[in-house]
Amino acid sequence: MATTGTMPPKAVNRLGFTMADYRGQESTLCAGCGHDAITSQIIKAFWEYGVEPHRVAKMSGIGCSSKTTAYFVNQGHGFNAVHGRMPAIATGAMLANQHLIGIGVSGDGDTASIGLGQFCHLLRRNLPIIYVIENNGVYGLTKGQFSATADLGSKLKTGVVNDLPSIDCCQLAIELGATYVARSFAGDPKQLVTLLKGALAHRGTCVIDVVSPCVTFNNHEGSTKSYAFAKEHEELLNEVGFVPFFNSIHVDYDEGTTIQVDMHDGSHIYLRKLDREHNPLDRVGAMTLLEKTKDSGELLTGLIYIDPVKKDFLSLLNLVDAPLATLSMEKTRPSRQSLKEIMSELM
Amino acid sequence: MATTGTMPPKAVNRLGFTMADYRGQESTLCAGCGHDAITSQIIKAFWEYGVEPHRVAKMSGIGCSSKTTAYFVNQGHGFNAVHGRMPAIATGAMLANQHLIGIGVSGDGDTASIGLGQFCHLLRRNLPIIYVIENNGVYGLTKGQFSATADLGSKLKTGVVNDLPSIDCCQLAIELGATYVARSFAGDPKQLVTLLKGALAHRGTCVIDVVSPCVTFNNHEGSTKSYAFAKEHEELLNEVGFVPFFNSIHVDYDEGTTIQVDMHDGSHIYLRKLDREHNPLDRVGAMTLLEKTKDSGELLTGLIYIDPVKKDFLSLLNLVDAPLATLSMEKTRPSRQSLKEIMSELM
Amino acid sequence: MPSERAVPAEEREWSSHDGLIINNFCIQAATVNGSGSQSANLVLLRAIFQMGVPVSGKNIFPSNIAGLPTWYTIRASQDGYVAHKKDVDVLIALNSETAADDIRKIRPHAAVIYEESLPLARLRDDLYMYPVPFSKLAAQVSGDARARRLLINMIYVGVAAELLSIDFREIEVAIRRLFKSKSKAAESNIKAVQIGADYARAHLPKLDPFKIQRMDKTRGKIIIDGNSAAAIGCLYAGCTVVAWYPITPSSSLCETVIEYFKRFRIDEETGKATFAIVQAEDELAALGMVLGAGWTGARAMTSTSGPGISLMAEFTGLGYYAEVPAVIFDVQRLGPSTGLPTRTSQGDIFSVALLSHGDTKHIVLIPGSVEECYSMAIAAFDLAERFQTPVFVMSDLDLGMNNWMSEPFEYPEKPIDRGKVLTAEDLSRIGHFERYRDVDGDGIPYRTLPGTNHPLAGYFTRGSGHNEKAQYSEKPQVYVDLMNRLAKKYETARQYVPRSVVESADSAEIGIIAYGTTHYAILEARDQLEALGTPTDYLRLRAIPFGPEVGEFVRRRQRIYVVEQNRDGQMADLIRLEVAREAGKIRSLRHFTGLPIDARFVTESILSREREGD
Amino acid sequence: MPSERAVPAEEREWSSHDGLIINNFCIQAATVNGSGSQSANLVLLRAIFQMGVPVSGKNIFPSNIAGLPTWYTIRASQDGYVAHKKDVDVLIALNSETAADDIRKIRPHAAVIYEESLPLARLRDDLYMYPVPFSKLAAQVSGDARARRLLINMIYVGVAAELLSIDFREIEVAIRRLFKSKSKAAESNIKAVQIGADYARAHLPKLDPFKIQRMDKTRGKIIIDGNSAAAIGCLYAGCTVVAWYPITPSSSLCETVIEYFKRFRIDEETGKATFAIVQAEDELAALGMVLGAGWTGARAMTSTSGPGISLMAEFTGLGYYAEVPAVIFDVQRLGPSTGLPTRTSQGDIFSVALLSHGDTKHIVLIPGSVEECYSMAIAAFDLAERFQTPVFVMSDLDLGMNNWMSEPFEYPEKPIDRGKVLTAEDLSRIGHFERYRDVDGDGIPYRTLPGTNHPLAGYFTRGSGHNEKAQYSEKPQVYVDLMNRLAKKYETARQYVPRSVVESADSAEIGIIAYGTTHYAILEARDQLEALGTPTDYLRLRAIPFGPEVGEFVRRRQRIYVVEQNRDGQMADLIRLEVAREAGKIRSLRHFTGLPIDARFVTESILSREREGD
Ligand SMILES: Cc1ncc(C[n+]2csc(CCOP(=O)(O)OP(=O)(O)O)c2C)c(N)n1
Ligand SMILES: Cc1ncc(C[n+]2csc(CCOP(=O)(O)OP(=O)(O)O)c2C)c(N)n1
Ligand code: SF4
Ligand code: SF4
Ligand SMILES: [Mg+2]
Ligand SMILES: [Mg+2]
Repeated sequence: MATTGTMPPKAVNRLGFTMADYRGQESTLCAGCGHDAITSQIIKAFWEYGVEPHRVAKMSGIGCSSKTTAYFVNQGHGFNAVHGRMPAIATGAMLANQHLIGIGVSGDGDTASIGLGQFCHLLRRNLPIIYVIENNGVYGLTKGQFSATADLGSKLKTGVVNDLPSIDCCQLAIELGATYVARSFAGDPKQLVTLLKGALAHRGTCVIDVVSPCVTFNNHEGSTKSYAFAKEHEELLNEVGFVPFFNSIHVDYDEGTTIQVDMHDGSHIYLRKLDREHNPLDRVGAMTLLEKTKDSGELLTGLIYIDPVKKDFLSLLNLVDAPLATLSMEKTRPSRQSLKEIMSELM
Repeated sequence: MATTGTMPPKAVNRLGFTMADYRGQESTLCAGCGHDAITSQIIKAFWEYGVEPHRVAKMSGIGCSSKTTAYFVNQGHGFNAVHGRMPAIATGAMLANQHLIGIGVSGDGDTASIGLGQFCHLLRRNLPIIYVIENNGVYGLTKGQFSATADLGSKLKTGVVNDLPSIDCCQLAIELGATYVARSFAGDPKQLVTLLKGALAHRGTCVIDVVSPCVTFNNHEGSTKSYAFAKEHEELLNEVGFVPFFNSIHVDYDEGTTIQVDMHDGSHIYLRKLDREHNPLDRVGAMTLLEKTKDSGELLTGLIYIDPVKKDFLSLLNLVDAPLATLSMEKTRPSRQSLKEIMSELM
Repeated sequence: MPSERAVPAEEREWSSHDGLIINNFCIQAATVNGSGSQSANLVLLRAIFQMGVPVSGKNIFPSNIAGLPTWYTIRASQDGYVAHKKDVDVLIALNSETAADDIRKIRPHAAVIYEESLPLARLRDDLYMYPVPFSKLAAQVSGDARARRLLINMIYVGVAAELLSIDFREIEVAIRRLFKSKSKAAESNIKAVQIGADYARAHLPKLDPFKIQRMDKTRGKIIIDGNSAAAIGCLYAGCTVVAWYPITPSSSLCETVIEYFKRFRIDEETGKATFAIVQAEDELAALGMVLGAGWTGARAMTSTSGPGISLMAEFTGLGYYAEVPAVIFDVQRLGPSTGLPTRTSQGDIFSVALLSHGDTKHIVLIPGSVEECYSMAIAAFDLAERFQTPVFVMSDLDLGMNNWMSEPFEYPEKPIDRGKVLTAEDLSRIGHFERYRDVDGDGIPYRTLPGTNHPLAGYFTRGSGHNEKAQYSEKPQVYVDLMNRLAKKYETARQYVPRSVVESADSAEIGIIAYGTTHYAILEARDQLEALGTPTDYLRLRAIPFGPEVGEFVRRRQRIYVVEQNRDGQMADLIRLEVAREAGKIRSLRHFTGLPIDARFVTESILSREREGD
Repeated sequence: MPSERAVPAEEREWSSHDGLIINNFCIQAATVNGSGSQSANLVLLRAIFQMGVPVSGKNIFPSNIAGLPTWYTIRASQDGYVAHKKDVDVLIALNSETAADDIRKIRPHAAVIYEESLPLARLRDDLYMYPVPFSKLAAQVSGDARARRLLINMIYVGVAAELLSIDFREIEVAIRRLFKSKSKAAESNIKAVQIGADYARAHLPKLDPFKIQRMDKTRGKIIIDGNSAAAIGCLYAGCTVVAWYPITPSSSLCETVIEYFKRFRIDEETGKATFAIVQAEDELAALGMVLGAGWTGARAMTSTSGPGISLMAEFTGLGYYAEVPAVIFDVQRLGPSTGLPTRTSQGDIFSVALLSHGDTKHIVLIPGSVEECYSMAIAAFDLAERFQTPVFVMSDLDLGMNNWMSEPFEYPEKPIDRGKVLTAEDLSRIGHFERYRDVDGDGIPYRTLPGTNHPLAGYFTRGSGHNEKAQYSEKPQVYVDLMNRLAKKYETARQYVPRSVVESADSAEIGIIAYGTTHYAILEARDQLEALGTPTDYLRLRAIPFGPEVGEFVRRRQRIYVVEQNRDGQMADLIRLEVAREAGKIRSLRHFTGLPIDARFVTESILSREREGD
C-alpha cells in the first residue's frame, strides 16, 4: 500500500519550504524524552503535507509536553497558556480566525487531570484543531506524580502504586464528539507522522493520544508508559496510509482488507486491516473495542475512529469567510441609521 | 416480583421515624417542577430504607436542583456549595467521616457544564455517595439557557435549536468508574424510589440521572426533556425490585428473566428483564447499549450498570474505623519522642 | 383612614399644588415573582414616562424563578431624581404573604391598593386604603387560573392609573409596545386595565394626594437598562467574539448582545455572521476563549458577576502578563461567594482592580449611567486593544437590570482603535519585530496578529517569563524590566481612561467621591445637603487607574467622603493609597444592604459624621 | 592570576587572620540541572555545618527537569548571616554554557574551580584559577557516561574540600547520611571525593585566602527546608485530611507530609491511617475537598503556589462566607500567571489577603523561619478551627525549598484547639442551636459537626445569604448583620494571630518593616547600617490582620521603610491603609528579581533614599 514517500530533509515541499522551516527553538527537555520524538514527527508531517507556516496556531497548556509548541514551526504563532486550559484558548483563537491551522499540544496531566472539563467540552464542540496528547502517565514537569491516565496498578519509581483506573482520552473523544481519534506511540514515528498528516486533512477535532515515555520519571519497570512496555505491548489496530490531495498517486487496494476514507480536503486515508476486525467509521464498534480492551494491557495504536462528514463547530456558526479578527470597521460597526432605529424603539 | 411495600406516611420505619422526619424546608421551586417530584422520592426512599437522619450529608452545587437538598431530611447536614463543585466538597466530607451517608444533588448544568471535570474525577474515584442529577437540559435558575445535556436538535421556547450533541452522564459514569448507574424520570416515582433504595444499599458512586422537566423553561413542544416527551419516549430497561437487608421476604425468581444482585449491606436488587436483553453487570454491554441508543430518541430508564464488588475510594485509603473528624488528640498528634527522633535525623 | 390633610412638614421638598402631590412620589407593587407582574410594572413606568414625567424603576426580586415575594418601585420625580427612595407613597399590595409587613413599612399617609379579601384594612389608621376584589374581577374575564393571575396584574395597572390620573391612552400605547408581536395578548391586557380603571372609577373615591400630571421632561429620551445599553455598545464597538456563561445579574447583557448582533451584524451580501458567540461551559472557559480570540485579533468580550470574576482570576493574570486584549463586564451582585444574586453591590472593586496573584493591576472602567454603559463598552474595546490587556467594565445589578431614562446614545465619531498592530507590510518596512519591546516609551509594545503572512510575524505568547523577543527567559533583569514596563503601561493608561467628573464651586470644605450607581443618591443628597446649609463638592470616579484630578480633588478639600456600596470601603482604600499623604482626610461611607443606596442615607451619614467631627 | 594580597578595603567586614578569610565566604556551584549536582552541594553544605560553621544554601534552578543552568550558593558565615549574598568568592564552574558569564560576574580575587579543558583561564586576571580535568578523572573510575557525570559532582566536592580545608571525615559523614539506604552509592561517592581531594593536593597549590575552620556555632542545630518544616507542623497539628495538586515550589510540602504521615500517623493497634491524603485533579478540587472535610470536622489543608491561589479564589470566598475552616499554604513563586516557577517572591500578599469577590478578608500567617513554618502550621489549624475560616500560611520558594539552620523544633505544649464545637451533649444541655449567632460577642459562632447524633445538630451550610439559623434569607438587615459579624470576627483575630516581633532601642528615627524571608537581609543590613552610623528599628510582621503594635511602631518613628519582595509594594500598601493618617511616612523598598533579597540591596536602598530625603 502506498503512503507518501518521505522527502529528504533538504528538499522543498509543495510550497517551497524545507524541513528546517518547520523547526522551532531548541528543545530543553530531557534527552530521550518521548515528547521530542513527537515534535520531530509534527515537523515532518507539517513539512510533508505542506502547511503554510504563518497559518499555524500552536497552542498548549503547561507541562513538559506543553513546552514543545516552541520547538516546531518557528514562524507559526504560539500560545503557551495556563495549565489545563488550552482548549478554551484554542476555541477563541479559531473563532477569531478560522483560516488558522490549529494544533494543540498537551500532556496527560494537562488534559486529563486539571483540564478534563475543558477537554470534554472541546470534544463536544468538535472544534477543528489537532489535539496531541503527549501521554506519559505522570506530571513530568512537577517531577513525576501520577496523572489521571496512569494505569491501574502501575508503579512509580518510589514504589507507589496507582489504585485508580486510568482515563482513556480516546474513548472520551469518541463518546463526546471528536471526529478523528487515534492512538500512537512516540517510538512509532512512521505511524505517527501518517496520523498527523491525516489529521491535517481533516476538519474537526482530531485527538491523537500518543504514549510518550518520560525517561526521567516513568520509564522504569512497573511503569506502563515506558518505552519497553509500550514496545512490547503495542498492537497495531490497522496500518495507516495517507495520500495527500496534491498527490496524483492512484492506489489500488483490496476492499476486503483495506478501507479508504475520503477527507475534506481531497486527501485519502487508507487503513489496512490487521488481525483485528475494526472499522474506524463505526462509532459503536470503536467504543466497544476500547471498552473491551481496557484492562487487557494491550496498547492498541492506529486510527480508532473517524467521521469524515460531521460538521465542525466553526461551520455551525455560519461565519463570514474573512477572519473575524481582521474584518474592517465597515463590517463590524453597523450604520448610523441602525443606531437611530434602536434608539427610537427605546423612546 | 416483590418490592418493599410502601408504608403509609404516618407509620414509623425500622428506626422509629415517620416519613415527616425525612422532610425538609418548604420548596421554593415552581409548582410542578420535576425536582420536587424527585425530592419526594428521596424522602420516601430514605424513610423506607430507614436511614438515620443525623448521618445524612446532603451536598449540592448551585441551581434550582441544587436547592433541593434543603427540602429533605431536615435533621441531616446540608452543604449548598458553589456552582459545579459539589464533587470536591463531597469527597472531602466523606474523607473526614466515612460513616456519613452522602447524597449529592446536582443539575445538568452543574454537573455536565461547569462541573464536568469534577464530576468525571469523582466517578474515577468511585466515591461512595449517591449522586442524583436532576436533568432538565437547561439552566433553570438562570432562566432557561441550554446545558450540556440538551439533546441535539432540541428547541428552546425562543426557537433556538441546540446544535451540539448531549453529554450522557450515565455513559460517562460507567466509563470512568462509577459502580451503580441508573437513569430514571421524575414522572416515574415507583422506579425512582426503588433505584434510590438500591443506591442506599450500595457502597460506591451511585449515579442516578433523572429526567426532571423544568416546567417554566423546558416543558414545551420541541423540548426533549418535557413531561410529555419523556412519558412518550420512556423505555424501561428492566423492572427494578429491592429487598432491604432487614426484610426477611424470600423472593422466588426465574433466573431466565430475572437477575439478582447481592448488595454490600445484605440487601438484594432484582432486575426483571424486559424486551431488551440487558445485563447490568456487563460493563461492555452497558456501554454499548448507551452508545447504540444514543440517537434513537428513546429514554431508556432503569438500572443500567452495577458492579457490586469493586472497592470504593474510601476503602482504598485504609482509614481507621472512627471518623477522622473526631479522632482525639492522642490519635492525631504523635508522641514527643517522635519529634525528637525527627529532629535528631535533621541534625 | 386619615382625613384630608396638607403635605406634612418633612415633605416640604415635594411639589404641592392644592394639597396634591404631583409627579413626585413612589409607587411600589409588591407581588409574587413569576406571576407576570413585571409587564404590568413596565407598563406603568412607561405610561408615566410617556406623559413627560421623569421616572425610574427598581426591581427587588428574589433569587428564584417563581412564587417568592418581589417588589417593584416606580419613582416619579419632576426634579428628575432617579435614585432609589425607601419611602413608599403608593403601595400595590398583591402578595398575601408579605402584605401586612409591606403595609407596616410604608410612610404615613400613603395610599394602598390591595386585594379586598385580605384582612389588611385595620393594620394602620394613617393610610388611604383602596380595597379591590382583584380575583373576582379577573374571574369575570377568564376561567383559566394562570390567565387570571396574569390579568390581575393589568387590573392593578388600571386601578392605579385611574387613581393617579395616568392617561389611559398612554397605558394603551405602552401595552401595545410591550406585546407588539402578540396583538391578541395586547387586547386582552388592555381590557384588563379597563376593568381595573372602571372598578376604581365606580368604587374608589380619590382620597390620597398623589397624582401624575403631564410635563415635558422626557421628550426625546429613551428608557433602557444598563445591560442592554452595554450590549449596544458592544455592537458598535465592533466586537466580534463573545464567550459567556449565564449568571445573574449579567446574563441579560450577553442575551441582548445575541439579539442585536443577529439583527444588525449579519453581512448583507452573504447573509453570514460577522461575529461568533459561544455559550462556554463555565467562566474559566469563557475568559479563555476571549483571550484566545483576543490573541488572534478579535475584539472579544465576556460578561459575568462576582463568582465568575473569582473563577477568572487565573486567566486574567495570563492576559495581564502575556498582554492579550480582553473586555470583561462585571455586573456586580451582593456578597462573597454566591451571596445574594439578585441584590446590587459595588463589592468587587478590590478584587477586580488587583485580580490574580503575583503583582497584577488592571484597567477598570466604571459606568455611572446607561449612556456610559454604552460608551464605556466602546471605550473598553479600544483600551483593551491599545493597552493589550484585560479591561474590566464594572456595572452593577441596579444599573444593569433596572430601567433608566437617558438621552439617546450618540453614534461613535471616533473610528475603532485597534492599537499597535503591525501588518505584513509594516514588518517588511521595519525589517524586525520584537513583540515586547517598548518602542514608543509608553510601555506599550507592538503586536502582530497570528495568521499574518510574513516570516517575521510569528512570536510566542506565554504566561511564563519572557524577554522582549517573547523568548522564555529566567534572567532576573529581564523579569524586572518586563514588570517595570507593565507598570509603566499602567501609568500611561491614566491618560487614556475616562476622567473623573468634578462638580464643584471649589469653595466647599467637603468633597464627596462616588462612582457607578451611587451617583444618583449623591446628586439628590447634595441638593438636600445644600438646602440644609452644607454645600459639597463632588467627584465621580469613572476609571481605575485614577487621573491626576483625583489627588487634586482630595488635596483641595478638608474632608472627603467616599460613598460606595460595599462593606469594606474598597474604593476609599484605593483612594487612600493614591493620596497616601492625605489619606487621613478620607472618610468612608458604606451602604451594603443590597438595595440600591438612597439619598437620605448619604445625607444623614454625612451630617452625622460632620457632627461627630470624626 | 593575582598575587597574594591583603583583604581589600571594601571587605573589612570579613574576618581576616593571617591574610586568610575564614568561615566567611560564598561558594557557588554552577552546573546543569538533572546532573546530580544537588547531592554534591548538600554534602558540602552539611560538611561545613558539621564543622560548626553557620551556613546556608540557596538553589537557583531552572523551571525544567534537566539540561539547563543551575546555581547553588553556599554561604559560610561565622556571624550567622544566612541571607542571600550576591558576591561569589569561590566559583565551581562546571556548566560550559554559562561558565564564561559566571566568571565575569564574580567578585575580584575570587577562586574558580573549573574544567581544565574549557578556555576560561584568560577571561580575567584578578582571580585564583584552579583548573581540574574533571572528565578525565571521572573516566578513570567509570566507563558509563551517566555514572561519570554523577562522579564529577563528587570530584568537585573533593577539590573544594581540599582547597577550603573542609574536613574529609565530615564529608564522609555527610555522604553516608545522604545515601543511607544505598551504601554502595555512598562508597563510590566517597571514592570520587577522594579522587578530587587527591588531585587538588597534588596539583593545585592553595593561593586564595578562603578557608573553613572548625567553630562551635551549629551544635544542636538542625538543617531543614521550610516545606519539610511545615509538613512536620501539619503532623503535630493533628491534620487529618490533605488534598493537593503538584506545583513548584509547593509540591515538596505535601510530598513530605506523605512521608511523615505514613511513618508516624499509622494507628499502632490497627495499622490503619489516621489521615487521608488525596492528590486532587486540580487546585479548585483540592480546596473544595479541604472545605468539605473542614465542614465535617477534619483538620484539613492544602498547599499551593500563585496559580493555585488564583484558582482557589471562588472556594475561598465560600469558606469565608459559610465559615468553614481550612488551612492553605501558599509557597510563593515569582510573577503573574505562570511567571518564573523556580524563583522566589512575596507577590501574593494582596491577592491572598483579599482573595475572592464581594468583601472578603482573610487571616494570613507569615513565617519568617523554618521554625515558624513548623509552629505556624500548628497555629494555622488552631486558628482555622477557632475562627471557622480559611487561614493562609504564606511561605516562599526561598524559605520553602532552601536549606536553613534552626534550633530543633519544640513539641507543642498547647493542646489542639478545635474551637467552638457543640457536641450532642452540649446541645441537650443548651436546648437550642443557631449556627451563625454571635453568642460570645467575639463574632465567632458555634458549630456542630455533621454526623452529630442529636436532632438539633443539623444545619444548612451555604454560600448564599443566610440568617443566624443558617436559613436562606435575602433580608437586607440579615445580610448586613452577618457581614458585620464577619468583620467583627476578623477584628477578634487581631488578638489571636502571632504578634509582630519588634527590635528596637526606641531611639531610631528610621523604622524598617519586613516579613517572611526578607527578614534575613534586614538582620544583616541593620548591622551594616548601624556600622555606617544609621541605626534602625525593626518590626517583623508575622500575620494579617495586624496587631496594634504595627500602628504603634509607625507612629513612633519618622520614616518607615517597608521592605519586601514584590513589584507593587503590596504590604506597604496594607500598612498605609492600617495607619491611614500616617501613610505619608511609609516608604516602599521592593526587590523582585526572583533571587532572594540580599542585605546590600537593603542597605544601599535605605541609604540612598535617606540621602534623597524622598
Ligand atoms: C494551576 C497550576 N497548577 C499546577 C501547576 C504545576 N504544573 C505544571 S506542569 C504540571 C503537570 C504537567 O503534567 P503533564 O500535563 O502530564 O505534562 P508532562 O510534564 O508530563 O509532559 C503541573 C501540575 C501549574 N503550572 N498551574
Ligand atoms: C460560578 C457561577 N457561574 C454561574 C452561576 C449562575 N448559575 C446559577 S445556577 C446555574 C445553572 C443551573 O443549571 P442546572 O445545574 O441545570 O440547575 P437547574 O436550575 O436547571 O436545576 C448558573 C449558571 C453561578 N451561581 N456561579
Ligand atoms: S521530565 Fe519526563 S516528560 Fe519532562 S522532559 Fe524529562 S523526560 Fe520528558
Ligand atoms: S425554573 Fe425550572 S428547574 Fe427551576 S424551579 Fe422552575 S421549573 Fe424547576
Ligand atoms: Mg504527563
Ligand atoms: Mg438544569
